[in-house]
Amino acid sequence: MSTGMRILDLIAYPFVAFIVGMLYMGIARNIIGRIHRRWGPPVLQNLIDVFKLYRKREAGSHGVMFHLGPMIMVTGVVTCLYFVPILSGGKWLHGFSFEGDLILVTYLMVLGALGMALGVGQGGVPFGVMGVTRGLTRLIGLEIPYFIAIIVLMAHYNTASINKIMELQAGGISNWAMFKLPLAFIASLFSFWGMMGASPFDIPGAPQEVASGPATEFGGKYLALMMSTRGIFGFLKLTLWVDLFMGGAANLLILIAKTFVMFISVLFVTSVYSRFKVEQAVDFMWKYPTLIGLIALVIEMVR
Amino acid sequence: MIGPNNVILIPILAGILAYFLGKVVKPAREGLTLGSVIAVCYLVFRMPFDKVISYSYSFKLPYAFGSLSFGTNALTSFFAILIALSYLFIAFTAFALVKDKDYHDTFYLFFNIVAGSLLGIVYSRDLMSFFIFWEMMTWSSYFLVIMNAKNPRKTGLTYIVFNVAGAYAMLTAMFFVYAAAGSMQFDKVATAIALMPNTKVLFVSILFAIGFLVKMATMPLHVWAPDAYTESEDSFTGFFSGTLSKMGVYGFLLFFATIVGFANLKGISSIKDTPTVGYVIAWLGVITSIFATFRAIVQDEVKRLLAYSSIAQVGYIVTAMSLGTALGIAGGLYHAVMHTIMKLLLFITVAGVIYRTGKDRFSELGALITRMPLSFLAVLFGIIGLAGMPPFGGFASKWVIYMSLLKSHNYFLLVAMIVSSTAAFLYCYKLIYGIFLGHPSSPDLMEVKEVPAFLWVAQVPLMLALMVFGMLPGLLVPYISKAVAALGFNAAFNSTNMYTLSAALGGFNGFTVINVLGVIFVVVLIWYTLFFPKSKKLHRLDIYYAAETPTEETPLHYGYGIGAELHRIPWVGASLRRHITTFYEKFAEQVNGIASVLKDILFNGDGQIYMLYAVLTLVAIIMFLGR
Amino acid sequence: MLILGGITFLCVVLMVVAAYFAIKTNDLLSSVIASSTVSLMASVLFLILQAPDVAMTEAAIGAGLSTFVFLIALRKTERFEREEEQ
Amino acid sequence: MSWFSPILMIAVPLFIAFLIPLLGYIHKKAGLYAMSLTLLFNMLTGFYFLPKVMVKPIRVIVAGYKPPFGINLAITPFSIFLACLISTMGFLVSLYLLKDNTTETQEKFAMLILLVVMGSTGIVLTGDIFNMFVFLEITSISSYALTAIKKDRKGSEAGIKFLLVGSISSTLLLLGIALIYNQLGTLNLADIANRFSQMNPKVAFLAVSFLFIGFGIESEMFPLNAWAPDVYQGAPAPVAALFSAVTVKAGLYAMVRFLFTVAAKSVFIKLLLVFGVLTVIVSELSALRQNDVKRMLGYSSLGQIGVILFAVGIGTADAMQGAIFHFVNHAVLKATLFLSVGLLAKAAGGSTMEDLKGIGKKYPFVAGVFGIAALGVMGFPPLNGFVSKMLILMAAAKTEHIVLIMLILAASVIEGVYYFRVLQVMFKEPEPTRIEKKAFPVLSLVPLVVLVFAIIGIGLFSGYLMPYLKGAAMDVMNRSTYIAAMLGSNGGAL
Amino acid sequence: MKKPGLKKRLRVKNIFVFLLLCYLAFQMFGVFGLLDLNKVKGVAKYYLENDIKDTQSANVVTSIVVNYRGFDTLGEVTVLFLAATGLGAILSGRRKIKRKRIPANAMLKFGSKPLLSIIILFGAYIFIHGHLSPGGGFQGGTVVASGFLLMLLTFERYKVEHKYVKWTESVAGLTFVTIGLFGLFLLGSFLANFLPLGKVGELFSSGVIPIIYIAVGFKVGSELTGLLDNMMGVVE
Amino acid sequence: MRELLTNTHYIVLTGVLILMVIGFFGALTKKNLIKILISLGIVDTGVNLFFIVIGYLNGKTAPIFSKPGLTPQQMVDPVPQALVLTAIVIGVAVLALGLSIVIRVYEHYGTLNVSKIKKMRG
Repeated sequence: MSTGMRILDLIAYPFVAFIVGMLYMGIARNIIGRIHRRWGPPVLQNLIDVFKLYRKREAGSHGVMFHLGPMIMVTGVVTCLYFVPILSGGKWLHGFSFEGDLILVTYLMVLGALGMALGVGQGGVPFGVMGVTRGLTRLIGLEIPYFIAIIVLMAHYNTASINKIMELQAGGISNWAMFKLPLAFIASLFSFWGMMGASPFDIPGAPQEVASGPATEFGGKYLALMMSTRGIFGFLKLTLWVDLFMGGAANLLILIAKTFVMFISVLFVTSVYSRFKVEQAVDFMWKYPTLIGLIALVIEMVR
Repeated sequence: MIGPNNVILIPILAGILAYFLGKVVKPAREGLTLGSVIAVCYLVFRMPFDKVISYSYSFKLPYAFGSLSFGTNALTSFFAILIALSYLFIAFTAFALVKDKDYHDTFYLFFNIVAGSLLGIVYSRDLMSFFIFWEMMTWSSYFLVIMNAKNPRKTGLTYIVFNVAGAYAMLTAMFFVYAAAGSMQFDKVATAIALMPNTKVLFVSILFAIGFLVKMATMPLHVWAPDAYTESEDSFTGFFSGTLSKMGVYGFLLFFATIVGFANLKGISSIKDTPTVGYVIAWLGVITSIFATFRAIVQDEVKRLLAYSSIAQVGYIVTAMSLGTALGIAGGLYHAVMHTIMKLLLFITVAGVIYRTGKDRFSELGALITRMPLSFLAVLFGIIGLAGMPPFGGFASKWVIYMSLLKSHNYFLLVAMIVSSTAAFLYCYKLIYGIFLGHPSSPDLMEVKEVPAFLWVAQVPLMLALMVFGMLPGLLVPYISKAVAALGFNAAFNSTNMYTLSAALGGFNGFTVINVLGVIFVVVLIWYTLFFPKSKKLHRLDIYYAAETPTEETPLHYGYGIGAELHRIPWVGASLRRHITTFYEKFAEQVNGIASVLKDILFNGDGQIYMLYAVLTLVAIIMFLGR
Repeated sequence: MLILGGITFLCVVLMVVAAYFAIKTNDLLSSVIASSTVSLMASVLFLILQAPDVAMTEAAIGAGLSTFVFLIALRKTERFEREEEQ
Repeated sequence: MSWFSPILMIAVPLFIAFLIPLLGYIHKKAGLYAMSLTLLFNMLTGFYFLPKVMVKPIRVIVAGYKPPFGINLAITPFSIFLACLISTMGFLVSLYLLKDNTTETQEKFAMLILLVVMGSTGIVLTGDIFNMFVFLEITSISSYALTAIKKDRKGSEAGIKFLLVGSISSTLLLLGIALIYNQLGTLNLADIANRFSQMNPKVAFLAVSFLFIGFGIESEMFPLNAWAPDVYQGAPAPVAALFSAVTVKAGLYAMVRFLFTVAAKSVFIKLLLVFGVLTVIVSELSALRQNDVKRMLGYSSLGQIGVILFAVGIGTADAMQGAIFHFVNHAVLKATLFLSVGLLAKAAGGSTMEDLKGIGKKYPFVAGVFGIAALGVMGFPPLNGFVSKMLILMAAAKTEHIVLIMLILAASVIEGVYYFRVLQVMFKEPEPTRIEKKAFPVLSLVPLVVLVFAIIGIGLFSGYLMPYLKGAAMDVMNRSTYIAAMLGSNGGAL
Repeated sequence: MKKPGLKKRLRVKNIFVFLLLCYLAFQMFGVFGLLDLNKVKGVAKYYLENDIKDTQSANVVTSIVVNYRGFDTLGEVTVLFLAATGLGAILSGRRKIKRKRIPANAMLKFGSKPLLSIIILFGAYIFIHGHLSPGGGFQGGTVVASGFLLMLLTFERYKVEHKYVKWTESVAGLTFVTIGLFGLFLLGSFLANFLPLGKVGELFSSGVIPIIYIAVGFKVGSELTGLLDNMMGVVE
Repeated sequence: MRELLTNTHYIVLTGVLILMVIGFFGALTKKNLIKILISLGIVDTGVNLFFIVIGYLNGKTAPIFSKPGLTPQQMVDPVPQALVLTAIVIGVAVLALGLSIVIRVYEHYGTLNVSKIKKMRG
């Protein structure tokens, strides 16, 4: 691959994620609307919103960190994205995934949240900080099953590289981790829902209670950036799960198919369950998914 | 040739001299400390890193114990460099912060003695000199702890009792070993231990471990640490938590890796290819980090939060090392370096903040970012490191620890560690938010100045170091490898260049990470700065406040609130409500009670009874010994 | 020989009785006198035991001087044991 | 220089003591200065003989009769070492006393101090058991008087208790001596040692137990030391310093000399071990709850003596070396502590914790001296207490007394608690306003400075002391050399 | 109600102490049979045999006390000195508890003054002849002191001149030590008998023994006098 | 009986023992300080007697060459006598000092009860 193509590939990387992610968000609003017995907004609505926001001439700022927060957020998320291979095979759209491993990715995922938290912090809205706090508290709960799952994965495949894990799952559905290591997958699924902001675990945003949580004070270009980041992030997570548990995708279509399946699961959960309080969320996470994960871990260790 | 013995003496003498000379000329204190710092740094860096050199003390002191011997090897040099650098940075902090306090004179005395004794600990090559400097460290740091303490009675006593008790546990073990070996030299002791019966080795190991675990503030023995870290003189706390606790790490490594040997311990009893003792200690370490992390989150005092964080971080090191694998020890060492850097940075900055504002609680601080941008940056770097997030060195060290646990198949330990590691984000955020973001808790906060320039001398290099080690995670690898090799392990890492860090199951390229991050950040920054109009500056009260208009009096700072949720999470809440301190307090009460009763009964003031004692003893002797 | 033995025996008995009395009595004055008697008897015994030097000393110091010292002390304090002291 | 013999260490103080009443006619303070100078003379004499005796023990014959017929002084390494210690400490304390104008009976005070030091010197130098008893009585009687010399309530109470228990001691000692004399017909220590096995074992046992208790009371062994805290509390501070630095050492010497050189009964040496550990534990625990610092120091002193007894009880040469080293260190440290507390208490008007609150800020130097000495007592390196404690514990380790080591270390932790509590009270409480700052007389500070240098110096350069300690320890351990040196080659004429 | 309990407790302690002491006495009694009570042995034998040759003193006890074991005696004198000094220090300047004393009758007052000189003479005789007959410095000294005691008891305002007592005791003590030091300087041994021995039975025999004993006599006499005087505490 | 009466040693030794027991008993149970000192004095007397009696030999004379014909073989042991001389003097010295302290104590406490004199304790 020539250097030019490589650069192109890298530049395309976030955009793919952005567009797919935004579309998924649109679809999500649609589907949820349907479930709620109403017509949802158009599929492209989210994209439109973002562009509209970008075009807003004015945005209020509370200071340097307020300004930088969203940028750090997008930096973190995009960087993280670069270390998650979108396509398997290692030729196209694999970013820098050979330069980092699963743990790196896991930690990079938090960097975005940090940026947002810093911005919110300077914003000075107590509700925003409250939201951040809740988000971080929830994270304690979410990360455990997730980590157990990836520990099982890493232990099972004896590598921490996402590409390797994908490779080892090649060759049929039966090789997929979600079937070979079902308990780990189930455990991780809870975390996944949580991370996607699905309903039982959506307390940080908590739209009805704390006025959209962390993002309260952001407007205009900042909100636009944050929304795009959310889109990218959503895609990132979907991709990651696909990579880890479904053997990755050889091309974009398969990727979309697989991610869609995952996405649907999120939507179902979201629309069915009502919100947990943050301590309930943590408690729940520490009880059932963790238990399932630990069983998976024990099985893996015994094996 | 200037050997380690002279390096040890430099700070100690400088301290004593500074005390007496400082009575005459005040700046002599700073001057001598600076001189000593420079000399120590020069000598420590000049010493060949992984060469094994031995010296013996030329004074007459050794005669009493055979001989006090000193020497260096890779591990020693590793820690010596750590100490020398911390000494340097803390010295500069002290120059700025201690100069108008009333303990100006004694601070430099004890501070230099502490530094010297730390060097002594790492350079000693026999148990006796190790213990001597260990005790010197204990008492000299004690004075630094109570120097500025608000509650010196409790803090100081707890500190000294725990540390002395730990040291004495160690001493008992030393004597035990000495009885078998007939010598205190490390190598002779090691040989003797190899020949000892299993139960004895176990006994000795446990006693030694108690000594080191106290220093590292591991769970049941950590009681002294939060108070001591919080209440010790601000500029010294960084040294305390960053470097003194590492002496526990050093001692632990020294004892378990070189003297007893993990293989030997493994031979006694092992769980899953890990020595049982190590396994138990690993769990202690990880439990420590979990509980300490939760407790850190709910603190209101800035330094106490950092203190608990320190306990938690050292807990990781304990866990990693006690498993006794090459990678684990490497991870421990790596994290030791990083933790030292981070804690120095954070404590120094916090000391500066407290110095400028005179406040040390989150509920009293806030919104200092506008007044202290550099300090904000320093804390930002610090917390990114502390949370173990990628671009900085903190991630690299944590990564190694995770890898070591994965490689040695201690998954449960890893899971437990993740609990703490994840929760750490909360206190990291609390730290930066509570001090620098949000709203000022009192108007006078908006008048403070940036921390003194002397602190920049410490802050800037430390920030750079964090960044460099994040960018080039392989930079430390050769040194750590040599240090690990000095403990008799094989190479732990696979990486060959300074950009990558790879071991066991994977690897990452820190250089790429930081480059990608940098490029994207710059791109976004340029994009936002050039292609969008400048944002409108809003007043800080111009915020969304549930349709109310906040005023200056409205309590908008959420500093103390962070972590309030934790109390409601059942298990965490339960753990936060219980203090192990209660147990120790009850124990102390019991001892006091026994003492009172004993003295009142035995020494009841009646001269006649005293006469009777003599007769009774006589009768007893005749009765029991007379044949 | 028997006579000497008898005297010895008598002295010893007297001495013991005096000592018992000295301990027993409430009146410290009597007690002092009784202890002086003990010394005196001891002095006689010393003489019997062929120790004239010691006998002299005991008579002068034990029976004489220390008795006076006691008496002076009694004058400075009180003569009778109190009830709770018995 | 044949007339320059160690007996001058006893004769000259006696001479001066008898002279002091007359010196009062020259100058009011002449007696005090004479006392100080005499102790200086004693000290110099001791140090003059120290190296000589290390090479070869000296036998000083009194009244011209060879032992065992006359009384002789047995100047062996151990005794001369202790004599040096005693006279040095005596001299330092006397310097302190020169400016101590609390008592109106300065002359008598000077005599008593002189005689208490002389008596202790006599105990360690003499080679005759009855002579030792006489010197012991001199020491104790002057101690009784010194305890009660302030004529206050505490002093009198402590004095009478001391006297009552001391009487028991002297009675038992006399009984023991009587039994030994009856069996062997001799009073010379070396001669008794030489023929100790000829005694009827039952009689010997009884005699040794009497003497054990007798010396035990003098050396403040646990169940027999109940009087000691009162005395340390009640006596004036310099006197307390003298007691813990001088008289106890003499009592311990008597105990060690008797048990090791003379009786050589291993049962009693083991007993010493047990009593030593008991002493340590009980004393340290009792010290924990004290409010009066002087009393606390008294208990702590007992604790240290327990350590010495423990070391002696181990019964090896190494342990003995450590024990003798601890003699020195304990003397130096406790003297420093008592003297500095004496100064502080005088300034603060009392020696309880409340009185001493914040005194360290008022008098940083004296309180600092106290602090250093406290660190030394607790056994923190590089101070002297550490070295000897380590030596003792190492010797204990060699004989596998691990449990006892643990007990002693646990007691040391308690020791740390109460000393640090005092330090915190002194330095961390707010400065008292009721006390006006007055400078202490320089002469009172001189001994403190010297002692602090000793504390640090001995700690750092303990190696220089080692040959002497070794000599002293060997002297204790090898009874045959002692006997040979005292009785001559023919092993006594009897 | 409380009293019997207390008494009972006390009695229990008494019985306990009594049993302890009986045990000790029993042990001692067991040892008596083993004592050696049949011959003079050891150093005593030497003293008896060589007394005349060594000291020319008829009283062996005296020669032991003053010469063979003179060092003990020096200590003993010191003990007395100490007691007097300590007593003086402790009792000095105390509150006077003045009590009514029944004055002595005229007979006593008249008789005791001449009696004093006779008593002192008698005492002096005892300690001067200490090396010839029973008695010596201690006994004589005590006798002298008892003379002064008589005066103290008889005359309410009798005052022993402190100055004289002081001088006497100091000079006597100094004499003792000086003689000892002379022995050291002349013969190389402290308290050595450096004077000609003379012949047994004569007053001026036995070298330094009588001198020392006289010194001891004065010393003891003055010490005890001072002691009694201090105890009486009639000084206003 | 005759044996008992003629064996001076045993008569006196038994007496001495009883004397010491009485003395010690008094010292350990009587509360009055002066009484205790008296008891200790009695004990002292007993010890002195004990000393003398173990140096006594049946049928021999005092160790004084008062008559020309006396030989050393006819004398009792002189050493205990010399020692007891010392002991007696020491005893009286201690006694006097003790009484002076007792007088002081009485001034301060107003009592001679040894169990009441315990301001310093614990």
